Amino acid sequence: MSAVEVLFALLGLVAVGSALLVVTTARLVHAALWLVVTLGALAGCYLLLAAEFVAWVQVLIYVGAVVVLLLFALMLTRAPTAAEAGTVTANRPLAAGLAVLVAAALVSSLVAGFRDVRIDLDDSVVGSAETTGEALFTSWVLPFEVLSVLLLAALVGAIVLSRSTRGGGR
Amino acid sequence: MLLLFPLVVSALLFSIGVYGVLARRNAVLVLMGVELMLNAVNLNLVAFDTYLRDVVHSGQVLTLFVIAVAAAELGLGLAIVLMIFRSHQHIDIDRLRELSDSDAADEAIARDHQIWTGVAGGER
Amino acid sequence: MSWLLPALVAVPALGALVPLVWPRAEADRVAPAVGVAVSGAAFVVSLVVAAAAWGRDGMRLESEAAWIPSLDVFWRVGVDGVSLPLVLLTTLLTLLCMVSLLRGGGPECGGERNLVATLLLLETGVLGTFVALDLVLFFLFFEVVLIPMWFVIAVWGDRHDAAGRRRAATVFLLLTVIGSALMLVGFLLVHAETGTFDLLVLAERGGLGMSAQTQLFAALAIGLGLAVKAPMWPLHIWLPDAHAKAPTVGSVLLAGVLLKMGTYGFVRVWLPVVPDGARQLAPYLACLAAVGIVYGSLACLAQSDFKRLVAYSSVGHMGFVLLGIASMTPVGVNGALVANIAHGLITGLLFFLAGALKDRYDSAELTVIGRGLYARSPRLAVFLAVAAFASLGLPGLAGFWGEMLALLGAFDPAEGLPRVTFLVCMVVGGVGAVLTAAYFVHVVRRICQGEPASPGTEATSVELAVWAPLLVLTVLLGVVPGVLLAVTDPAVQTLLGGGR
Amino acid sequence: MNPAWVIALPAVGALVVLGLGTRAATGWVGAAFGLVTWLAGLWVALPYVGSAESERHVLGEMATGVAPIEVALTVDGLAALLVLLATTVAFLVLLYSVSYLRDEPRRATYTALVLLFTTAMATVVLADDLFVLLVGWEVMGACSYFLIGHYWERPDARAGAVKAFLLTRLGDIGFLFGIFVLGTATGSWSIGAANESAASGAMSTSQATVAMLLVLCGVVGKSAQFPLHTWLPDAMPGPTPISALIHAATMVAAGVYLVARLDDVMAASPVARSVLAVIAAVTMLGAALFAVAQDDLKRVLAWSTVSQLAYMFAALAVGGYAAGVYHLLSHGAFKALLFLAAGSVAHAIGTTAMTEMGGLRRALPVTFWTMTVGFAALAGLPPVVGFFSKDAVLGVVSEEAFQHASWQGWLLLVSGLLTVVVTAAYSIRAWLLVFCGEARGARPQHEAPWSMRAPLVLLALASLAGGVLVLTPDLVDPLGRTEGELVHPVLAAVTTVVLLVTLLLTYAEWWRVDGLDPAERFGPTRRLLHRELGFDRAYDLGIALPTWALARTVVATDRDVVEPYVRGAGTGARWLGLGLRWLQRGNVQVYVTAVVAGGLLLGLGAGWLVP
Repeated sequence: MSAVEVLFALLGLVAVGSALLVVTTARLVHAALWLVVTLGALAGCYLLLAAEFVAWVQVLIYVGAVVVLLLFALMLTRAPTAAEAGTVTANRPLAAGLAVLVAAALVSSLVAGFRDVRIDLDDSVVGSAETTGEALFTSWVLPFEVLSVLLLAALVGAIVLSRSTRGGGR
Repeated sequence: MLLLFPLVVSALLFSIGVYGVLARRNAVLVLMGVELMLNAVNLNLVAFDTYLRDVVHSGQVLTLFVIAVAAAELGLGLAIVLMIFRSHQHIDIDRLRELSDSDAADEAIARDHQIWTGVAGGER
Repeated sequence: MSWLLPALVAVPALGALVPLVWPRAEADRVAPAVGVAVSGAAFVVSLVVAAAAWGRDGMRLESEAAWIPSLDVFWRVGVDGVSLPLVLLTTLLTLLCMVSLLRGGGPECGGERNLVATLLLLETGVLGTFVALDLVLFFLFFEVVLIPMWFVIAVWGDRHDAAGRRRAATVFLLLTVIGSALMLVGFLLVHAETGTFDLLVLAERGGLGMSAQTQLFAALAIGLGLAVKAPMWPLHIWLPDAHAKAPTVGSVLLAGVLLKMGTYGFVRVWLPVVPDGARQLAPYLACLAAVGIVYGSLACLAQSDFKRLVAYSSVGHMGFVLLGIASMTPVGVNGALVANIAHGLITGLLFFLAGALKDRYDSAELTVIGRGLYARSPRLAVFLAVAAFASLGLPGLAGFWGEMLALLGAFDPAEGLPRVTFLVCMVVGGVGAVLTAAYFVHVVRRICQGEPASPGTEATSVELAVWAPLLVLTVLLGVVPGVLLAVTDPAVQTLLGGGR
Repeated sequence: MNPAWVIALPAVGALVVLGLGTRAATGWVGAAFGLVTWLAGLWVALPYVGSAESERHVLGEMATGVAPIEVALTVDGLAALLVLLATTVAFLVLLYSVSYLRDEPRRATYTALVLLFTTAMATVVLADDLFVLLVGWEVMGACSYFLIGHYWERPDARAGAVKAFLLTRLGDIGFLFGIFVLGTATGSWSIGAANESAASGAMSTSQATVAMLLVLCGVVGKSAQFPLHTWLPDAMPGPTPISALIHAATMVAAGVYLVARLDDVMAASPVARSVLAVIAAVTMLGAALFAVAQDDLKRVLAWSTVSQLAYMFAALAVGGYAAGVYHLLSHGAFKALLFLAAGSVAHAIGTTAMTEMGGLRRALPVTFWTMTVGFAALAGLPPVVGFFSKDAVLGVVSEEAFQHASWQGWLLLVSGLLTVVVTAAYSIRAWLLVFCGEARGARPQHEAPWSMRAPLVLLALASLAGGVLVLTPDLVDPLGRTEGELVHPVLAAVTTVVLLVTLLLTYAEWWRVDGLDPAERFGPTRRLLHRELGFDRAYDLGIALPTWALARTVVATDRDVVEPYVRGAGTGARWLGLGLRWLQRGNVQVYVTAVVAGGLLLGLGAGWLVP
């Protein structure tokens, strides 16, 4: 087992463990914070997989913007910061069962399919800002532009939805 | 590195996300579950991109797209959550039952009908 | 390629649009006249069809066009001796129904515009069913009839019983739709093994290319679907309510025409397409038919509502038709076809008379109508008595020949059928005929004879104009049934012989 | 001339009369059509009376899918005689009805129905084909039904009409099946073919037996023989001329005609003949006994008709074709006479109850004398026609008994002789109660007008002179179907003596009870006979009531057994809907859970199925 593998395994463990805490913790704000850990660990994984640019984007957008957004939402909905009873619904046993089943199905099929497949990291092209940017603005430029429209639409939608209806009327 | 490493991590993250979506009561936490699932997908994309040595980096680019879309989705989702909070004073998923096929819902529909048309509801 | 049959189907279909696009304010007033004009035109077209096809052997006036070729569905129509009399009956009865709506004969709740359009749509469906030579086309027209009939019963039905008429209409619709769904399954089974929906090709093959198992299942499914419509005991339960709650025109068309679609289907599809399956099921059909004859007659004896009584009498009469079909002999099938026509004329007339009584006394209850119609409304009473005697199968009137031939068919059924079973069915049918006589003379005794209860109103000229053609045809068909048999017999011989 | 005219003319007449409505001329127009029909009947029939020739007229053919029905008419000796009888009586009845129904508002339908009946009877008589015969046969029944119910305000008329129609129709279903058997056995529906096939032995005995037993059902119903005998007396509320025409002279005799027509088939089946013999023996004596106890003149005559018809069947049952036909003709004449005379009495005093009559001899001389002839014929007094025809019947029966020593012969002979006694008794009883002694009820105002008297006189003359026919047996039996003479002197002498003794005894009893009813002598038995041994009640309890109960059961079955399935289907669907609705509680998480589970299942399934 190489050093990269060891490192990856550790990061994976951190990601999975904190993800578990995200969905199980009784304190809502802690869930958001554990999410930061998960996402950060994933960014590390991206680095190990030679996706440098994606890793930084992950840190910037996910760990930075998204989690902040979530925290804002929690605050705006007056979520208690203390531990709280009943953060899970009655659906929990079913959910747990299904999650385990999904995991079992996925892992078993992945193991069956990719048992001895290796990624050759040694001479791989590092996904730096340059290479990724080149790909993005040559091969993927059209979807990129379409995405910008999507973002605009989402922006407008979010503003419309969160505007107080009391003042504006229907 | 074994390809299985990222794949298994991704699968586990996805399953945890499923659990979060299906079991959490608070709508914001449900959205966190969704984020976990999206990230699981991203890890997959990046892993395969590297494994396949894609010249145009489709995996990584798509990961970027997904991150952007996830941000947009989260923005809209949280806006909706806020709206619900404003109207219901809570965001407990299992207490939002407007979609149910119940007599109360029927009556609510009939009331709306009356508001819209001025005709007594239930004329069917 | 002839345009006559497409025209025949198209005339009422397009005519149904006329009252709908007429200026709204005038539409209800002119609708019956429009109805008479359109159905009259359809009648004339059917007469032209008859002139072109009467007494000629084989399928006439065929036309064919690709419709959904990828599904093997074609527009194929044609008439022969089996369908031609039914086409004429349909156009005639619809015309008479329209005439009966003239001069204030319309529904009391209004809506003549929609009623006329609905009835014309109904006529389209029925005519289409009788001329279709493609299983899917047949099924399509078969279904087209249902929805208008639901509206006729549910909207213009018994105005004293809104819930009851809706219920009757819905039960009618549901039972027939379930039956039709089964029938469609049967058609698809046939198609799955033969690869065609063409009735003529299928009839020519006479079941070749289908395994015995498939034939049995197909025959069962198709037979059940048709039996609901016919109706066969014990699937008749929709019929008394539907007839009793329907308006006069609805009852007339329901009894006179719609029931025939079921029995026509038996002759056109069931017997020639899946003969081996039919042969296995025929004894059961015969037994159920015989039970239906006696059951219907007995139910009539205990009825106090005239419309319900006539409705139940249809169960009995259709039992004779089904018995004739079950015998699988030319004579039995001839009898079934003649009985079909006779029942259409006679029961149509009886329902018109019941409607007239209901108009006058606001109820079809025998006790409400009271005694002594001979004195109160002599013409009406005479029509009633003659129609009753025709319906009970008096030789010399139309009702006799069909039932006699059906019994004769059961006396000597086709080879391979259990003779004893059929003999028992024949005897049971004979007992049913006596019971039929019993309830009709009972009715005549209850309402026609006796001390007149109250002054009555005589038949109006419109009513007489509607009833008289039916009565005249009943007598004519009773005296010279050979006219009809000469048309049906060659067609039946070819159908049962297999091939064109 | 085509015999179809005899059928067509009265039918046209019926339409014309209906068109005329209640005008004064209606009756006369009806009578005119009766006359025309009679002339046509003469023209058609006379050449064939007593002739062995026959002529067949084919009018058309009707496909059936098996052997086609040939619509054909045949005139031969038997048909010719019956055409003459039917058209003659019909004409006389129409003539008689002109006055009888002068003030009757319903004479248009009445006259039309009589004419229609004539059509039907002519169809029966002339039919060459069994189905054509059946058409006429049942149309006669329908006319009979409508005419019995002519006075439809009267409950007894309504009930009688229904009873007559249903009992005859019950028999007719058997007849229809009999036709099926005959037709299938011979491959043709023609009567001639059936007879030929039976005579040549092509038809097996069992086929002939089954066919004739079924045909006998119809015959028994139509001719009111045991056990379907109860309808005829109840048919008497109809107008009296109708009783004369339909319920005495023609329609009820059609059963006899049919058996005579199918004589060859009958001969091929000893079983059928034995059954007929038993029926005849039971009916002739029973009906005669019932006649003794009746208080109503028409009812007496009705039972006597039943009894006399049984005589004809007795003759046919032992192969006495000529005697049977002879008695049919003779009975047609004198029974029409008796009924028309009874109608004349009723016309004069307004009732047919014998308790209201008495001493009518002087007031109604023509009626008295003609009816006396009729009663004499009925009782079988020489030299009236009834004597000869009855003698012919008893003669052929006694030949069977003595020469062939068959039990059928003996049964019929004993029964026949007893019936002679009873017949004489009820004849003279009725005669005495109506015409002799003191007047007990309303006094007659007037004798009937000429149009009523003329038929009486003509029929009386025919009854008096009809005995002459005995001298020409070829007239009734041109083909020589039966051997032996029509006259049997020894037997005639014996019966005449028996007859006279009975008459004297009855007269003495009447004298003894001082002009009251001599039937009182029977005591309690009389009441039993008056109720006709309770057959009506038994049929009510045994058939009618169970049928009604069954009818109610059927309706209840529909309501409580068949319909619940339909409702149950509806309720079931509703419950299913409620169950599914319970799942749709609006909890999004549950929905998503289901979606995930479904997706998982699909994925696993796909992985499983597509390796």
